[in-house]
Amino acid sequence: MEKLIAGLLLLLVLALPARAQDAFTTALPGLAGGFSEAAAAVEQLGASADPRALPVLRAMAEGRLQKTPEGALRVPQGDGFVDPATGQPADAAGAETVRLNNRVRQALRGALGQLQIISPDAGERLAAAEGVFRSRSAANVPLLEAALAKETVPRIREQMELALAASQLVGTEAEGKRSAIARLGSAGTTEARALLIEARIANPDMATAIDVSLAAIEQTLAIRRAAETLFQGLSLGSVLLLAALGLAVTFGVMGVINMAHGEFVMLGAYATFMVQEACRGIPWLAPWSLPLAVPAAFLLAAAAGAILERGLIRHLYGRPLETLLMTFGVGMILQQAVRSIFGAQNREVTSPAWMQGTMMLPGGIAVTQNRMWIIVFGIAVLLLVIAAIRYTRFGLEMRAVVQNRRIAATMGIRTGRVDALTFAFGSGIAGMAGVALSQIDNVSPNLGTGYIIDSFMVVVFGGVGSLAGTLVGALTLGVVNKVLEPYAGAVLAKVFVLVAIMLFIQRRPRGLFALKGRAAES
Amino acid sequence: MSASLAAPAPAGAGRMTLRLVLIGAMLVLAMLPVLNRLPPDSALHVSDFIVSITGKWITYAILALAIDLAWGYAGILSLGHGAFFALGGYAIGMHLMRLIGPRGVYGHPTLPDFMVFLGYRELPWYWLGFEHFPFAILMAMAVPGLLAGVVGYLAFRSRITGVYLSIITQAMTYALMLAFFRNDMGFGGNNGFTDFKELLGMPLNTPSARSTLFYASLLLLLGSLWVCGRVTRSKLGRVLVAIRDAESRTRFLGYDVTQHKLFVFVLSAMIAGLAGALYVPQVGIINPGEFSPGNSIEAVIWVAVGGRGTLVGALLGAFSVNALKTWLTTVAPDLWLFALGGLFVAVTLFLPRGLIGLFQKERR
Amino acid sequence: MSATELAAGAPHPPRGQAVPDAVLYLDGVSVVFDGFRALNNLSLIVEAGELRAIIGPNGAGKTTMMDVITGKTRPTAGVVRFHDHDLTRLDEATIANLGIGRKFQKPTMFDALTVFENLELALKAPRGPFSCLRWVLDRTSRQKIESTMAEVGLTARAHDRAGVLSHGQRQWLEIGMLLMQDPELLLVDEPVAGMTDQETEHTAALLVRIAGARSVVVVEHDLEFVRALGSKVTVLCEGSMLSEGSIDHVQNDPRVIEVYLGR
Amino acid sequence: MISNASRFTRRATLGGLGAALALPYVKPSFAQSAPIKVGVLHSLSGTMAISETALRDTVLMMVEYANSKGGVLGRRLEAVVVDPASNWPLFAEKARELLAVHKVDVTFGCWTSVSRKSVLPVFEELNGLLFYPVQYEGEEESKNIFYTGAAPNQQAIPAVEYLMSKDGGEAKRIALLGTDYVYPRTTNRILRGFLKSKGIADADIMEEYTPFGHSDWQGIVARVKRFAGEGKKTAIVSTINGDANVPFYRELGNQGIKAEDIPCVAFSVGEEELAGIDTKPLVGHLAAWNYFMSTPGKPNEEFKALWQSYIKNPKRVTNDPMEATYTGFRMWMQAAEKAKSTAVAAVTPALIGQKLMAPCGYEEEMLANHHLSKPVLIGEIQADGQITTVWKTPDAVKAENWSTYIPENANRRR
Repeated sequence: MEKLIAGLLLLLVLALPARAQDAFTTALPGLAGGFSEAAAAVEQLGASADPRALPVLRAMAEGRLQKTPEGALRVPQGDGFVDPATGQPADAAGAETVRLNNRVRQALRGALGQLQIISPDAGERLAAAEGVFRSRSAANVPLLEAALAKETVPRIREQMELALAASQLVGTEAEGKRSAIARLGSAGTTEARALLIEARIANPDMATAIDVSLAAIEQTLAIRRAAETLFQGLSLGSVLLLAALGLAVTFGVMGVINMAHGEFVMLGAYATFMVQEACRGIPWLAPWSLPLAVPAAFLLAAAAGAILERGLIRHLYGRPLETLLMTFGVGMILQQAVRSIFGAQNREVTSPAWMQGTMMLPGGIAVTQNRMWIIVFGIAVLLLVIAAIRYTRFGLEMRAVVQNRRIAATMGIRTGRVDALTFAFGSGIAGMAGVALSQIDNVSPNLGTGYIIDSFMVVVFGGVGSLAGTLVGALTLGVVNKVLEPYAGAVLAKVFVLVAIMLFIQRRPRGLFALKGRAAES
Repeated sequence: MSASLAAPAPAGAGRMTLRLVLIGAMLVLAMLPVLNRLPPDSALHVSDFIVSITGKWITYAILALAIDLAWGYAGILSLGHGAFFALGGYAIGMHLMRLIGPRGVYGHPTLPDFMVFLGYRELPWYWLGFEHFPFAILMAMAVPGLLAGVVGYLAFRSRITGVYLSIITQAMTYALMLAFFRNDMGFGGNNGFTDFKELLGMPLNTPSARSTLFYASLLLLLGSLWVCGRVTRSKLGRVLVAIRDAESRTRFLGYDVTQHKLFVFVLSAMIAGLAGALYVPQVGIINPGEFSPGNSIEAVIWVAVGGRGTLVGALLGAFSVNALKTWLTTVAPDLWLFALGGLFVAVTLFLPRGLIGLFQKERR
Repeated sequence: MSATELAAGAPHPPRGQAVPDAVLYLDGVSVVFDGFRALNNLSLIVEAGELRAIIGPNGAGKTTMMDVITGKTRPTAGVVRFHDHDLTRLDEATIANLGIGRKFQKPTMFDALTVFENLELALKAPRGPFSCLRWVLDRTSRQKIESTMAEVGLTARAHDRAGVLSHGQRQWLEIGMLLMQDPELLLVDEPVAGMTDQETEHTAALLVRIAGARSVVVVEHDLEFVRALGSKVTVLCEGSMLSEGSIDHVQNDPRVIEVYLGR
Repeated sequence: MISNASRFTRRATLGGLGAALALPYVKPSFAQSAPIKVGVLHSLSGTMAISETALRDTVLMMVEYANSKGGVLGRRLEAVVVDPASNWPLFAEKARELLAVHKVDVTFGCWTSVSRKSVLPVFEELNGLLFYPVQYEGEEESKNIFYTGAAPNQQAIPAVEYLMSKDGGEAKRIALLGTDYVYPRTTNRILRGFLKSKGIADADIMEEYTPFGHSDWQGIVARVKRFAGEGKKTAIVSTINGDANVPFYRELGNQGIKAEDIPCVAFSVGEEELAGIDTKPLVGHLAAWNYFMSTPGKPNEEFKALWQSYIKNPKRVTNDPMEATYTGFRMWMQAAEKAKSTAVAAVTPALIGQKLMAPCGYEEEMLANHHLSKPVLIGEIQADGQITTVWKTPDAVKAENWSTYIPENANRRR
């Protein structure tokens, strides 16, 4: 694509030798100047509609445009450089990248929008329409009308209409303004609302029409906000679910209070980091390092869990309080060990492209990709746990040992092995939670400490020993937290939730999904 | 519930030796500020640092005693005793802040600096009365006592025991920590209270203030020992042990377990609050970090290390773990967590009765 | 005839109405755990000074009945009264203080405390924390404890921890604790398990002697022992009363033979 | 080089109560020719370890550096490292230990304001000397502390001025996001006063605080977006502390807040914090500090080379507090040489007026108020995690630790 344009450009330059004082050549040297000069030059180039400007501006936006010590510009092409003023290959000795600031970036977005709005590439046209929408210049009206006349893709058309409306709104033509107000009113986005609020101040005569449009937007936004709050709550809930699931197994099933649970989560996050580093050298593997990290984190944390259970915890069965204190000590050691090995600094775990950015759900509800995936992951892990407990031999043996250790032993089940496996399983789940947390939180030795109390609360609230309780508990706490947050602030919301759980437990000491009857008494 | 690890009462002769050791240790402690006054080149001179740090450890020992009373005797493993300690500290901290008066940075006659700064016009109602020392001391006991009363009543009435109670109390201190971190609470947020000037008319940060506080702590330690001893040796003490080992059986004997547990929990919280009140003027700062769940667990571990179910064990644990920590954070700043964590693991695994168990075995 | 019909057919006054001499009054009591009926419309009256033996196969609901009376388990339906007190609304400690003492099937006491201390805790005295704190062992109390120790044969072990006693001694200690409580109604669950024949005889005599002044309900498997008690016998089965009368009467009851003795 | 074993500590190995009781009989004594002791009071464990361990290493590097230059006053330097473990009372205890037991001549330490406030009375009582290397809220002055980080006027105000300038995007609405502690609270109070003086109404300022280590920013970022959607150009001013920045920036990137639309300027974010994030979605967001690793010039090249060779990792980044530690250490060396003594009473006056060509590329001077004159740099985050300067003050700015935008400072006791 670029090559094609550059080729066209070359032809163009050859065909029209030395058209001395056109807009392009006048504006071009400004790009190498200071930030304000560069921003002005970018705007001129955008308005020039000169096809030669496109590759230069694009190179600039992508941070590839070079300038020589003498102030001449160089566009990289293939292995060499081209002088954009002449289109001829040129030498770029000592050149450095042209630096940008936000003002220049803003100008670039508008200018590229103007230049690319008739691009043959649909993606570019969409981005261009958005760029033009944000640059809000009345001068773009003819350009947009022309582009709209040719556009067939509905999504791009809509964006172009909005851009047109935004441009008309700051124009002088009253009729255009009126249609723009109506069009923006149906858009239902915060950007449209911002435009209308500003227009209301500039056009007091149209206040009534604008108010109607604003009210329509408000209504859409209110529904969307509720949906987004729900999503945020579910997202927080899924994080809590992941952190608590492992605990639901080790505490709920085995009755072992593992204060080092948070550290297993942290180990999982570091495993993710290590897998990512290992994959770095292999380009085709790199984007898949995160999925690969899931089994790795599971195995690492499970191994650590098995060692902990066989080495220490099994000597303390029947003494849950001692186990609690002992595992606190283990947590201290694990944290410091990780700090010694990896350093106290945060480790960078990058998100793969498919986990970045925002995703639009139907109805214009914007959700972030990484959180969406974490919700999916949380549910997948839950299903995995349920399946492992219900449908595998290991799950059967585990349930047998939980219900009656002695009888299970007489039936030939190696209870010690089952204990170790169960604990390893719970720890491994914690490790998988670490993979998810590496995408939203710091990968640091302290990662786990922030989640341990919340996880306990989820398990206790949901009902010890009940996976359904853990699920409902986690999601309830997440949603309640997020619903309260705008009113009470993040801290008080959390405090309220904690107090509410404490009161709830007074009423139902065994949690939401309590086991009833004689089994629960013992 | 947990299997009973009933610590047997040391045999008569053992108990006697233990008591002698305890009296000896107390005498040595009592001598420290006196030795501090000796000329620095004297062989017996004790540095200011030792006096101040020992004073701090004594308050920790009182906290350990309070935990031991609840855990070692009544089986209530509270992971929130740090909160009672911190509340007591905040009570006295408020008094100390009020005493700064117009000597604060902004020279406001009544408002502490942080309030001036956050734009308070007048003192919030819950700060009233703290200018009086007796009131502050009363609050240092009453507030933790009241909190323990409410939380304890709700929990014990619902028969929340064992690890559930531990988790609830942990959540309690965590919630308090979050709340106190908020600047809008009117307790100085993360910075808490510092830069105290005087207490009872004596300027802090002088050797004489330090030795006064030291003796006050020692006195409180002895007083707490006496109170705890009085409780544990009475029939109430035996009821508590009964509750610890077989709670429901105690109920069938007609004892209202909720009342007994509540009594000891509140008493323990009040002792912890007083310890906090003596801790704060000695370290010169109180902030929400004191509420952090880790602090409470650490204090419980002192008791476990020393040996729960014996009052001396609690003291031994508090002194030895803290001495070790002070030493290790200087000698091995990068490795001390390994050592301390390893100690906790080793003690729970190999010394279920704590260090005191070692002595008891030797004597048998 | 089904067990339910039998129970319904048993002579007893209409619901909720107090019976003049009744110390303990159960009417239509049911307990359901997760769909399992541990007690099924059970009715029972124990009169003042009565000694009553209760027998029944495993799972007949004997222990659940004890749990209901002592407040450990709340009935799903039915009336449980002790004199005028509605036991379904009271907690264990209050019920115990009303004068109902219980001995558990598995002897339960405080292992960390000595025999003497166990008895001291059981001694009838104010039970509040402050009273316990102020409690001083006076001469009468000491004598009472010592005479009880003599009665149950543990004088020599007064200062040994309960945890080191043998099974039989633990049974005796628990009976001693029951005596110390001085209750009006004693619920005794399998008191002679693990005892020698001589001890069993001794226990039977003890219970008969006690019963004059108070009511005693004994749950037992050992039919010889029940016979030695010479009391009225109630047979439970599947949570309901199957038969009631003298030991000879129930032993000859064909239904009892079928479900219990006959096996 | 690092002496941890004083006689006090060695004897305390007895452990337990024995150790507690044995302590009094030991007293430290040092010979006249003993090395100069440099205390290092930075958390190596707990929540602050993430930031403070690098500073510990910087001080150790400087001790090595000084010794390689023949020491100070011909005496060898020796570091005494302790771990206050992110526990504020422990900071006070360790400060006392450094001063009373180890008799250190100078201490470099603390990061958070509360840790500084915790040790301040100890340094004043025992007349110690502390160099504090982190930007802070001001409103403090002690004869025993030298503040080598920025005061609010050396960071926050120029940054907001920049945001409101044409180059910065002419922001008219400001969202103040911070961690709920004294530095953000004070900074935002000062900024409010400043914004008011620039004619910005209260309705155009949003202020929100979160707890330490806050990790769920979904709601707040969404609210900022909404706030920005009420017309007028909006910018974010972030005083979010250390750990919470990574999840905050991730959320910012994921919710698609572009620097061109809503630029975010941060005061406690440097190369070290960015090391944990993928910065590609964050290009163009801003940081206001007094030093960036990318600063050109010989002093910075030397500093970076010294650091990377000390830490034996050519990729390790430098940051502002490290530079402040370095500058403070060099100034202390100069002052000690000038005073021909390491005694606090002699070094303190000698420190005032010390000048140094600092790695930030400007000559910094220790002022009479114990603060430095410093340049203010505004940098944009780059795709590679570095920060490049897009604006800077022409000269070093003198620190005002008592802000004129806080009216109560008028009544301050002097």
